[in-house]
Amino acid sequence: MSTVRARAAGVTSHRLFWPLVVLVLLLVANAVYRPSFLSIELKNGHLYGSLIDIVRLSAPLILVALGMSLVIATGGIDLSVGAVAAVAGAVACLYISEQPDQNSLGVVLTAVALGFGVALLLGAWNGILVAGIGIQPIIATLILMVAGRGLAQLIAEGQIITINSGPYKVIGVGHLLTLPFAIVIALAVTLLVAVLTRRTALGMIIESVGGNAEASRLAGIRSRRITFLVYVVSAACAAIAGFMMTANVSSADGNAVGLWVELDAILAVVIGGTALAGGRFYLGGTVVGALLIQTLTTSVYAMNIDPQTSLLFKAVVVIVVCLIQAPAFRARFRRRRSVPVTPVEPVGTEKEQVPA
Amino acid sequence: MTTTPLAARPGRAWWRVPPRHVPVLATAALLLVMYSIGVAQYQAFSNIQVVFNVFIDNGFLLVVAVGMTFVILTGGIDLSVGSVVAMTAMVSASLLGNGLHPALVLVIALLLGPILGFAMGCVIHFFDIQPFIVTLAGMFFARGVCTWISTTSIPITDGFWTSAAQHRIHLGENFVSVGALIAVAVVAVAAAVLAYTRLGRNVYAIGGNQQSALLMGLPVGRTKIAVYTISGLCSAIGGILLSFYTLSGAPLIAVGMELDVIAAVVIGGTLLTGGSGYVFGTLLGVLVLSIIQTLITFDGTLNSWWTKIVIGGLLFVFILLQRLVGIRTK
Amino acid sequence: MSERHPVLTMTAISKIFPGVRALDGVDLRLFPGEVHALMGENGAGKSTLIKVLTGVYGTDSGTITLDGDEVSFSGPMQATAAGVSTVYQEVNLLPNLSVAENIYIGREPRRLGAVNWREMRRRAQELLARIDLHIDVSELLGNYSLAVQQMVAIARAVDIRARVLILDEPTSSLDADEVAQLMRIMRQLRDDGIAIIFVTHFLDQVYAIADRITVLRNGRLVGEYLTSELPQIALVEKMIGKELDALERLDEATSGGDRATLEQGTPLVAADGLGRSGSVAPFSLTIHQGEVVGLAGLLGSGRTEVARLFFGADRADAGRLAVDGAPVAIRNPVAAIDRDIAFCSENRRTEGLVGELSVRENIILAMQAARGWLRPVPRRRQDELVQHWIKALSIRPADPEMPVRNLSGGNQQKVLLARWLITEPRLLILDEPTRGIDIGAKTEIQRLVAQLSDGGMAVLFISAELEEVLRLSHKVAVMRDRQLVTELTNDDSLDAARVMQVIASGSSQEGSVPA
Amino acid sequence: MAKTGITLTRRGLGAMLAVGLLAGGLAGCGNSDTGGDDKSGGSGNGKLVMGFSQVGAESGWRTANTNSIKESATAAGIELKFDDAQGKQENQIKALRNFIQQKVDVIAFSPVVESGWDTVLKEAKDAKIPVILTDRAVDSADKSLYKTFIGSDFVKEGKLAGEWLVKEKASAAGPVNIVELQGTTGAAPANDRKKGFAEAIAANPNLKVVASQSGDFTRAGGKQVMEQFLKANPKIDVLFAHNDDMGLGALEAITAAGKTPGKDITIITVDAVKDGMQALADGKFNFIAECSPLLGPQLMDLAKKVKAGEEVPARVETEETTFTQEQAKAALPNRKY
Repeated sequence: MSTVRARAAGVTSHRLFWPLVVLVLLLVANAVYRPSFLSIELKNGHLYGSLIDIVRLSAPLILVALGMSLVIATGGIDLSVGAVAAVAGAVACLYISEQPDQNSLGVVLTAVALGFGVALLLGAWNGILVAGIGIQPIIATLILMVAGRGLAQLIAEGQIITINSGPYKVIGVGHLLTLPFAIVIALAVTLLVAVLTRRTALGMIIESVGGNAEASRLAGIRSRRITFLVYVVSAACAAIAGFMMTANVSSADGNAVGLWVELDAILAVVIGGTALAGGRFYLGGTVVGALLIQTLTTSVYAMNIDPQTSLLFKAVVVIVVCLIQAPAFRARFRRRRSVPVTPVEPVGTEKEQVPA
Repeated sequence: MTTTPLAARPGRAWWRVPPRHVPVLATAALLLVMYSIGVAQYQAFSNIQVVFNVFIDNGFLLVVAVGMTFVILTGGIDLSVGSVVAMTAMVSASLLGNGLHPALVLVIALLLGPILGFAMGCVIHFFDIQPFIVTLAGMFFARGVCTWISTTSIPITDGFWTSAAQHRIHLGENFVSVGALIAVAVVAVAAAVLAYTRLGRNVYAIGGNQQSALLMGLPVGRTKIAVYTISGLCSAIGGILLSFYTLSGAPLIAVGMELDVIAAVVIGGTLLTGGSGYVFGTLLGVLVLSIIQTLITFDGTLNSWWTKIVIGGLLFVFILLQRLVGIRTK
Repeated sequence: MSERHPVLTMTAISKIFPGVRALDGVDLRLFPGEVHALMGENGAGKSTLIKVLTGVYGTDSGTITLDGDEVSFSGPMQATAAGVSTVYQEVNLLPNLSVAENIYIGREPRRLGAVNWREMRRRAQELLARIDLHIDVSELLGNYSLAVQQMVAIARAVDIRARVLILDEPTSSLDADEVAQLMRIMRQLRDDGIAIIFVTHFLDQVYAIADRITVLRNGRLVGEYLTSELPQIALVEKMIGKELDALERLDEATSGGDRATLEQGTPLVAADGLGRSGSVAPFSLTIHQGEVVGLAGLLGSGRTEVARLFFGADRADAGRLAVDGAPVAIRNPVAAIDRDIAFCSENRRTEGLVGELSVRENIILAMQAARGWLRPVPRRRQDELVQHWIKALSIRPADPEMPVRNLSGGNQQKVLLARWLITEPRLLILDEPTRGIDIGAKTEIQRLVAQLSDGGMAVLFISAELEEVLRLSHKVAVMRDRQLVTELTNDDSLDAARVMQVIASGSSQEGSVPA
Repeated sequence: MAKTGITLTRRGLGAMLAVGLLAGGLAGCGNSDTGGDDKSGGSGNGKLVMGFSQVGAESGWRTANTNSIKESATAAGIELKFDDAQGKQENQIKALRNFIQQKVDVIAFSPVVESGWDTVLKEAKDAKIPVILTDRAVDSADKSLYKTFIGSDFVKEGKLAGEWLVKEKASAAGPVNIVELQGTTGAAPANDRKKGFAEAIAANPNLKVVASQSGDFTRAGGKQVMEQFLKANPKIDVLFAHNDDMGLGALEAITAAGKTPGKDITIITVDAVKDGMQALADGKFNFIAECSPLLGPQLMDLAKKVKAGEEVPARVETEETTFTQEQAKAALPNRKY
């Protein structure tokens, strides 16, 4: 009996418990509004349904948020991810659009490699500003957030680059074994990042740098190198997200691709339990956070909430999630659990007192 | 019994600038350089009205940045400012449109921002949630209120508002607007509050070390809530100034303004970690941003995307120089 | 004396934290005009008792009376207002504000509602002059040494018209001179009728100043004694709970070191004119395998700076460094670690441990860093190492997955030591490894140092406690005003008084004085 | 020719950056402005100087608009001072003030929003600088603040789209379910097109908008919203998108859902950019109400007339039309943007 309660308490105090509850509640609300919301069917050999849409649409956000998790774990922040996604997408689409055979796999791979390369350069730029010159991350990445948008537009000369490339389109809307390819990519990158950080010592070292940079340096960690690295990884993730977003609509729009995605990503990371101050990071939490945010957006469309009030609706849900996730908030509404007290060993000597 | 290490004071000569003033002075110097470049390149730039215009055009930004300075000095951040500015302008416009007395509208509009700020401060303090997230939610909320009121921009035709907007206070051949004067007044009041009131000193104390401040018996919670309320108030004043400036309330106005404001505060030498910085620095930061923009407009040949790239580039050069100057003097 | 009434009594105080009874029926009496030492090992409940007293924690049972009235403070603020002020070990002031503000913030002199800066500076100057501190009060506090900051903290506490002043390990960051000055201030305050609770690990200081001692152990009261009636050895027994002559035994353990054999061969590390402008003047120092070199000097004399140059934590801008006779450039910690040099910083919290990470992760951090992130230490090997060192150093609680910030200071120090010991360094630099930790842990660490050097490890040992330096070192290098003034061989003729004399005068008759 | 503008600028700003980098180089500025003369404001060289403040570069349409203005300015021998407001009214007002400072001959701008221009327009009037509005109107009560307006009528575009639909579905027996993809919530074209469309379809009670959401004027937004529309509404007959881009995004969602755009669902959009025209010609769209960005030549004509003191009409509408699938096929080869 008490173990059951203790286990239940263990579950509710898990950092993902409340985000998951809200996620489920949102899905239930959708299902009540329209029962078919939860149904998944096989159409033309592809899984089809709102749930699949949510996961597919959250794929770019998951990617960006993964990189953001690592950056935030080092105590930094990367505001430039949206712009980087736009640049990477624009570079790839521009290259494809200039080739005679847009459907050639080689062309697409070259395009992706080009976009990826440019993104890595941009990530390195951020890394140098933060780790090399020591500019505060929020300002350092703000520079690229502004200039990167301009860069994306410069590449496309202010136009939307429309492409007609089958292989490229696959990144956004293709399918693999009935699953949307975007989901597969997001899953693969998540696994890759997880393996990269948790199967090696990278994760611990990142957490160490974020937890205490000076102590890490004195322990022999090349803190700057790690800081530099996370910004590059973040840009790489953003680039993949950028390919996905542009492939989704077969066009690159320097203005619209990844607009405000940085705020969503930061929100996803925080909902996932990673503190903005740096230190411990939780990739699983980040993924749940991203899914929650996309579910929120999709719910607005699926339940046809008036666009005029949809922002309020989102704000309220975000506030609720953040509140119930805060330990201090829950503490006020939770009965105090009784704690078993371990008796201390008795002290042999008697109490002595001397006269004053 | 006095020993040398105890009595020794950190060396200081009259000509040496205290290190804490270096960022602000560096900003001021760089600002001068930029202004000189403008004057050298464009004839009309030397006109004094250009300087006044900077204040006229950035009054609301300045006021909001002052509020943000309070928040950042405590080590927090307030992302909701842009939305609160828009919300205030929207509420004013819509209430005026409904024929409410302007004085009453002014009171209501000036209350909304502080109330939201107070609420966010309470959540940050009592529930110990990161300011970034709380104010991000506040940003969504206030923007939501804007579109909820109306999706279209609402013109203001009220007599008081239009006269406040269009009245020109002449200084010789040139003029400033009412809004610019209010903004300058807010800067002065804020500087005085920070330097000469307990609240102001407590703001610095919390930014220095919140734990210590608590142990020293300072009202940490109250001060934290106060700075978000102040930021809300400044955003509300900024919203009123913006509604003077545009004589309307538009749901999408001031989108992304929070980033401009944060940039201005940081360029002005205030540390994002808190505890160090001045309102005067923030004033300089706002001036820097607006001079960059003025330079670009005067140039008048920049493409849309080049505008962004050049803004980013100038921002970079500026921060880099500031950083280099800072390192050298250390 | 018996007709005096205590200004403060705490009766049958109990405090329970989840899983542990931190205080169990503890009593404390405090009389005006006395210095009352609160003694006990780490985890005995001293800090908890003080936090209960000042209202940081609520009590689970028991009463507190101040001047005969029962009180219950809701926090330090209220306690201060009622005349109970605390000065903490880690100076809890605001480095970003001026000295004057640090004293008066929260109750600044005002005129017409505005802070009167001139008046505030004047008062601060006066107040500090009373305790013989003559500094520029408009300068930022952070620009002064820890000792000065501590004095300022006391000045602030005193000026709040405290009747009860709690000094929580105020001397752990101070050197001998500064301690003496602090003691003078304490006596002055005591004579003014202030009751002082003095928490410290330094027995000498207790016997120098305390009138009365209360001993806690494992959250319980052992007893209250008059200092004059309690011999030191008895006090230690009461704190530790068993007969202990560890200190004596340790002396035997180290006496076997043979200097002549140690000095043979190439020195392990040799600094030749190594220096860094603005930090420490060029110095020369050699350390041989199996040798313990003590670094003595006042706080701020450049001890830590020397250590940091050896480790590459700061970059030297003058001189040469040779390891095993071969010149090397140690520009950063990574280079030092490559050459088997390890460094335990004096600031465990800011430069040592990563509080959020677990004990295990903190222990393997340096080893992992040396291997690079691509080659993680296998989990089984980690567990083995960590288990071994938790046991060897008796780190408590013995839970490798507990966040290290939840450990007490002494145990954190051991974790930091373990981090470096698993890398099997040839030179171990220890900067104040025993500061702020209890006697038991201190002895353990001292014994460990002796063992390590017997096993062939070279140790550079920095401590403000001369006794400790003398007990462990083969030779003592003395620092003064950021210069290494002399090296003294630690033979039978060397004692604390002699080292003190060198520190004070800056010269010695027999030692060579490097330029 | 727009390219020269860019290079010139890059050189100018490059000089600025270089001077900035010298940090102490206050003295250095004096000789760095070799190209300064022709950039200074005023019309000393007799050339007409026009200050133009653009909304931003938020869409291909807008970029086409900008290019049209730049090219025709060069062609007409007018010196153009171009400023991008990046979608912010604040920026635009600042730009106008700076134009006034520089004493340009004519100010033209596309207002970000309709309201809130009186103050700065008065200043322009006091400085005796004529103002021409392009693309969007302002709601100033005092019509003397600006000389003329040239541009499209968003309400009319919505109306044209609606009227075509009413005609097309005149014979429909049952209810016709319409879904609407709105532009960015709060943006003027979104508000007006929605309004015009609603007015027009009121003529037939069978026509019913069953869902209306914002797709932010982007392809991704249009696609994402359409996906949910398709799942939430079993029977969608008509899609009205406030611009081509959202319609193009929705196309993909419709195809993915196994429906044929243009047949199963009638698609109406606004703008007529090249990609949209292509879709129309391919039979994927059914109707586009044009919103022409090419108002540069007309604008330059007006500017010259205004400067010369000639009378100009208070409102000049750009030449624009509507396209059906057949018309699109014919027009597509000559499409410039």
